[in-house]
This record gives sequence, structure tokens and C-alpha cells, in this order.
Amino acid sequence: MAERTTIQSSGFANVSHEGTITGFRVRLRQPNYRGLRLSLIEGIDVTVGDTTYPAESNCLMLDGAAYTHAQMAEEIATRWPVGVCADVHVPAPGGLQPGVHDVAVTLRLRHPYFPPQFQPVFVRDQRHITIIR
Amino acid sequence: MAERTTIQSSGFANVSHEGTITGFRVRLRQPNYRGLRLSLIEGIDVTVGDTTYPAESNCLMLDGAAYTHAQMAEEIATRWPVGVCADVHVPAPGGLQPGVHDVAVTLRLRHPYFPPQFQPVFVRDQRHITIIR
Amino acid sequence: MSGFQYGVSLYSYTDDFGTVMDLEEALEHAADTGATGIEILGETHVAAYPEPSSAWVDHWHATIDRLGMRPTNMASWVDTRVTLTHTMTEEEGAAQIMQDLRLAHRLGFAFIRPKFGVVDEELTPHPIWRGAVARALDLAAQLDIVILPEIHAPTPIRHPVTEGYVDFIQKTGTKHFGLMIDTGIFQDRPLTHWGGGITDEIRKGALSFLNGIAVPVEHLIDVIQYVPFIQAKFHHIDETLHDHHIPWDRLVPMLKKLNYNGFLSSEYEGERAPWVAIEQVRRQHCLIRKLEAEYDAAHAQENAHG
Amino acid sequence: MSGFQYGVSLYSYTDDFGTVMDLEEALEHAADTGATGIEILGETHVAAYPEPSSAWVDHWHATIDRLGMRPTNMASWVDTRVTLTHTMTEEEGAAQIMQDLRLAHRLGFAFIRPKFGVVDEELTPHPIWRGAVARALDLAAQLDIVILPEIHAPTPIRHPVTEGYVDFIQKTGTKHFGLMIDTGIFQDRPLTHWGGGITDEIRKGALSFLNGIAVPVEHLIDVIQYVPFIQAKFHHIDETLHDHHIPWDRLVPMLKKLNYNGFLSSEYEGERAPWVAIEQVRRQHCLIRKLEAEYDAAHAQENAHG
Ligand SMILES: [Mn+2]
Ligand SMILES: [Mn+2]
Repeated sequence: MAERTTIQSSGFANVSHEGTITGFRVRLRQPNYRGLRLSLIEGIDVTVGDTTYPAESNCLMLDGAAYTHAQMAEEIATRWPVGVCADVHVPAPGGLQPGVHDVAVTLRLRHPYFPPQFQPVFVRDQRHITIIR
Repeated sequence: MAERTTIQSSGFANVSHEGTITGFRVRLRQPNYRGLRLSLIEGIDVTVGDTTYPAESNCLMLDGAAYTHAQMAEEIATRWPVGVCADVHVPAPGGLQPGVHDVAVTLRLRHPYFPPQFQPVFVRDQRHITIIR
Repeated sequence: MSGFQYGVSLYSYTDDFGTVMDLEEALEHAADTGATGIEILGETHVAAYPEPSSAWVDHWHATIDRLGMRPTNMASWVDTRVTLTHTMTEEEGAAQIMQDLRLAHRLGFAFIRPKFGVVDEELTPHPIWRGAVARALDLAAQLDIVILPEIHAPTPIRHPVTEGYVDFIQKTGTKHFGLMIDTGIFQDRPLTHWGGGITDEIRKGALSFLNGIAVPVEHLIDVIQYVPFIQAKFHHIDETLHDHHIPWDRLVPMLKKLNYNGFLSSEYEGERAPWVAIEQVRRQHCLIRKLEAEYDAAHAQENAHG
Repeated sequence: MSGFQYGVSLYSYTDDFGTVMDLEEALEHAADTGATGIEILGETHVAAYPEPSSAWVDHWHATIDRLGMRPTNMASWVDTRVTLTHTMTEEEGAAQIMQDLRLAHRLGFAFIRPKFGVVDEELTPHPIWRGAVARALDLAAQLDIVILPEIHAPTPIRHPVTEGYVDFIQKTGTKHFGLMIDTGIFQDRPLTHWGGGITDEIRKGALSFLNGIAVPVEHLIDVIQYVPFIQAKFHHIDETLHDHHIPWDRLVPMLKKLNYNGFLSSEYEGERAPWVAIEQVRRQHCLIRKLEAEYDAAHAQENAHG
């Protein structure tokens, strides 16, 4: 089953394309109590150390499919189920150094049943996770 | 999956025989890191509030079969697997009152690979659990 | 003497679900309380919602039967502001409700609770609610499922939102729309334990909500005829069986007096440390059963002396 | 340049197993480290041990293959004092070992580690060990599995117990019996984090063990020829990649110098809070891989300059 934290230990790794490291990924447990239509996720920012990688450039890998920030905004049929993990892919040429990193994520969620002044809701997590190599 | 504690919340209940409450049961997660031959369990004492119900009268319900204290001592083929729960049945005419109880268990385990002076090892747990009715 | 029916909402095990328990284990914990009613959240607990596989549905029924339980309510959402640029029409809202009615029917549920998007901090539902529900009423009747919006803090019983629902029932004369009471509206002390995903932003903005809106239990008299189902919201019951927030000692006698014999479906929303919910739900069942037995015993004496 | 092989023992996830992860999830966490070797405890991780179903065995192989891993060692126990009134004979000990050899073969393991009951606080194995192993050697050779007793604190390398095992190897000339080193013998600072199920009784009686027996890493020279497998025991690695107890900065260069190219199989035995082990194992792999890469880089320069 998933780790209790939103940010998961496993899955944190550099990502390569044709032999070149183009970025990294962070695995997240779905942080809400009900399945989230992707259109209700207004963005996922990732911060590693002092560097923030803004939501607009990140994409979500869910069940084998990749969703860009723009695609998520219009994706009303696909849901990120509760208890399921998905990977946020972050473009970062050269990736991250092997070692323990201080990683933070902020998800901006829209709950239509919350009053307008609480839109979006910010869901945050921060912890140390490790790039092994 | 099982609760992390040895003593489980679910399973705590009075036990009846032919319409009369004859005792109660407490559900335990197997507390060791490897499957336990029943013969390596030298006894399971149960304490509720100020009353201790000694191992010699208790029996273990594992996978549908009941093992008395004496039977466990000779049972070398049957193991209580890791991650599996079993119920300790405690004779107590009238059972326990509905409510939250302070329950403690002590398992006496024999680890043949531990030095003789550490035989048996006492594994203890204590927590509040509830008889619903 | 008729009595309460006891149920559990799997919402109680939020955060445990998928980290320390799967669906079958959650159902087993619920059944172990002696409860017979099981409430779920469609989008949470139905794998591949809204289209579970036949194998999943078969296993659902087999498990529920094995545990001697029956499905009560399935929570549903009408996400009116479904994208940043589009708000659902009445037709789209009705389609969502009808999809959930069909799924609920497939799984054997008696009720669905649509949660509509809101337009203000009074939690006024988006005005499409009326047209969306109206379009779904025939299907609800055909499947014999009752649609129940939830009366949830900070919305009390005596409030335009609740009155709007009652007005709809009276005007349409439908038997397939009613009210669900969430017992959080009776909370009369500030929250010390909360598991509803609060953030600092919300805490600052919603203090009165967290302090409890303390609806008098007598207000149930106004609406009980429309209430076939109650979510027994709670946040913390300690080892002396004292609930720190919800006045069960006043609520249970009032419900008994009103001859409520529907379900009380546990909805634990307290500390979200792993496994804590299992024991908390058990304590709530023990507490409410004790209060019900006390009321019954007192009334049996009254009757004997009467 | 040959190098270490990286593995994970599922012992690392003790207490997580069955509470927050099942076998397949444990294997996936191990594989996600980049490890290729998987070590299990027979009595813990094999469902219906010692006789798993064919379906279980098929799924085991399918999962291991899917993850690109291979089975390394299966831990085994010879419970000499099997009841309060009976101690295993040599024949009974041999039967236990042969049962585990057959199971290990069925699951594709290269090693088994029998843990014998002991007779004193020096952890001297019960004297049946020699006859029991001798009787099992032919089967081990036939299945090509190596039997490896574990050199585990408080027993150091230069000690009659270890010498007894070496004597057995030399006298029998067998290739199917060797030594497994548990890196806990190199622990040179007191334990601050321990997950081995310590009790107050043991803590009082075993202080020197908890302080670390600090075997000099040079002692590996004596026995490395008999060591095809190492359990990389550890207890806590902090977020600066500092191990609080095991001197990897001395141990890794020594193993490299000795051309050790077997597995280092992570054996986390620290704080048993849920999920902590997952991250701890990852940190150990990161740390040892860094130290190995540093050694390799330094040697590549030496060679270039040589
Ligand atoms: Mn509710
Ligand atoms: Mn070891």
C-alpha cells in the first residue's frame, strides 16, 4: 500500500530520454479523500532544496498515461483514485545529484463544494527522499 | 492489513456457548518477525483492568482451529504466520461489560537462537479496546 | 420496540484506505462492530468508478453478503465548476446524478447523497441543483433510490438551504428526495480533533464552523419526517466513552422520542493517524448503543408504571 | 572493473510486512532501489511455509522476473529446542535443512542461512549443527545451493564459533558450506536506533552487544575466501547520508580491496515506525554506491598514473 505521506520514498529518480537525463520524477499518493477528476487539480508545484519547479511545466504520469498541466485542466473523465500513486515528472536537464533531497510539493485542488474564498485549497507535503544514482 | 499494535481493535468481543456468555476473545497480530511454531509460544497471559487471565486456561484460535495451552506446547508443525491475526479465547463466565477496557497481553516466546538466559522472551502490549455489546 | 439501525461509512477510514487497509478489510472492520449498514463514497471506494468491472461488482455483493451487511448510502458529487472555464448545466448535473443512481442500484444501495458545488460561504448549492434533481427523479423512482442532500455544518436545519430542499419535496410530492442529517451540525464545543483535511488558510477563515454551530436537537422535530438516514459524524471519543464534541446524551433521546428507526452511519472525522479510526468507530457504536439501551430501559419502566 | 552486487533483504521491512505492505509491494520497493538481489526469510515471506501452493510459487517467479531481480538467500531456522521437553537430533536438524534446501531450490535461491539454536551466551550453536549440516551436504551439492551460517554480533570473526565453521569447510572440502557476514559485527558506536525486538530484560543483559563489538574490518582478510554473501546490517542513516553505527567508509574500501563482488543485501534493523524502512534502505544503497564509486574513481586514477 502507499506510504501515509503524500510524497513517497520509492519512485524518486532521475528520468532519461535517449540516454540523456532530462529531469526527475516524484511519486505522490493521491492526497484527497475521494477520486480526483484531473480537472480539479489546478497544479502541482515541486520544490527541491531552494529550487521550485512550477506546475505549468510538470506533467502527471497516471496509470501509464502522461497529462500535461494544460491537459489536466480539461480532463474531466479521468480520475486519480484514492490510494493510488502517480508520478510527477519535472523537466530539469541533468536531473538531480544522487543523495538525500529536501522535497516539497504543493497541490492546488478545487473543491466545488467549498465556498469560493477557499478555492483552490493548497495541499502541501515536505520530506527528505533519496535519489539513489 | 493488521493494526501495527499486537493487540487489535477489531475482534474484541464476548464469546457465547449455547446462549450463555462463557468468556471473551482478544485478537492479536503475530508479534515476531518470523512464523512462530506454536511450540515456541510458552504462553499468552491476558490482563483486563486488574484481572489477569493466565495462559494455562487460554486457547488460541488460528485459521479456524483451537489450540489449548497444552496442545500448543507440542504443536511443532503448525505455525502462526507473520502478518496474520489470531484470537486468544479467555474463559470468563459472563464475559466483560460493554465499554472501553484497558487490556494487556504478555506472550512468552522461546527463541532457540537466543542465549539461555533470555528464555523465554516476554513480548508485551497494552492498550484500550472496546467491547461494543 | 423498534430501534436504531447501526451502520458505518467507510469515510471513517479515510487515509487508512489505501495505506493500511483495502476495501475488504474496511468492510470487515465495519462488520466487526455489529453494524449491518455500509455506506461508501462512490468515487473513493468503487474501483474504476464510475464503471467497475463485473468481477468487482460480484465480489462486492459476495463480501457484503458474507458479512451480513447491506448497502445504505453511496456518496456522490456534482462538481458544478468542473473546469476553470465551464460550469455544469442542469443536464450535465442530471447526467452525473443519473450515472450515480445506476451505479448505486448495481451495488444495492438505498440512498445516494449528491454533494453540489456551492456559490457562497453559506454553502448555498449552485442553482442547477433543482433542475438537475428534477430530471433524475423518474430514474430514482424507477430504481427505488432516495436522493438525499446532506445537511452539513455550517448549514443548520433552520436555514434557506434546508428550507429550499423541503420546498422541493413539498412542491414535487416526491418520495425519492429527502434530507440526510450530518450530526456535525449538533457539535457544541470547539473541535480538538479534526480529520477533514483542514489547511491553515481554512482554519483562519472558518472559525465559527470549527467551534460548532450547535443546532438545538429539538430542531430535528421540524424535518424528521424527511430524514430517512443520518450520518453520525464525530471527531473524538475518549476511553471513558466521552465524546468531546457531539452531544449524544441529548441527541439519542431526541431521536428515540421521534421514533427514528433509520440508520446511524458512523462518520469518523478525527485524528488521521493510522488505524485510529478503527477503535474510534467501535467506541461510537458502544456509546450510542448504551444510550439507546438506557432510553429503552427507562421507557420500559414508564410503560410498566403507566 | 567488477563490483558489488546490490540486494535487499525483506527483513528490512519487518513489522511493515502485513501491516502496511504485502510481499509484492515489498519486492517492488526493493526493486525500486535498483537492487537486483532479493533475500527473504522462509518462515516469514513464503505463504503456507514450508509448502506454498503452486500458484504462489508461479506468482513468485513471475514477480521476480517482472522486476528484473533474482533470489539470493533464504533464511532458515533450526529450532533445536523445539519443545520444552525435546531437543532436535542431528537427523531432525538435517531434515529441517533439507526441507529448506528443497524450498529454496523451488524458489530459485542460491543460498540458505540456517540459524541454529545456541547453548550459551557466546552464541555457540548446538552441537548437532555439524552432523545436521554434514547430512544435508549431498542435497546442497545436488541442488547447487550453498549453506551459510551467519556471523552475527556478538560473535566476531576471530572466535571459536567462526573457526568451527572454517574447520568444517576445510575438513570436508565442501563448496556448499560457507560463511555469511552480517555487517553488524563492525558496529563501532552504541546503538541509538534498534528494531530487533529488544525488551527491557535483554537491554539490561546485553549491553556490550548494543554498544557494538567493533570487529576491525581487516579481520575480513582471514575469511573472505569463504564469504560469498554479505548481509548489510544497519540501523540508521540520517539525511546527510551519515550512518550512525556502521563504518561503511572503512568497510567498503576493504571489501573492494579484497575484490568482493558478491551481494551486499540490505538488512535494516532500526526504528520500526511504519514506512521508515523504505527510505532507510534507499539511503543505504545511495551511500554504499557512492563509496564504491569513489573507490573505483580513485583506483582508475591510480591505474592511469601507474
Ligand atoms: Mn457527513
Ligand atoms: Mn543478519
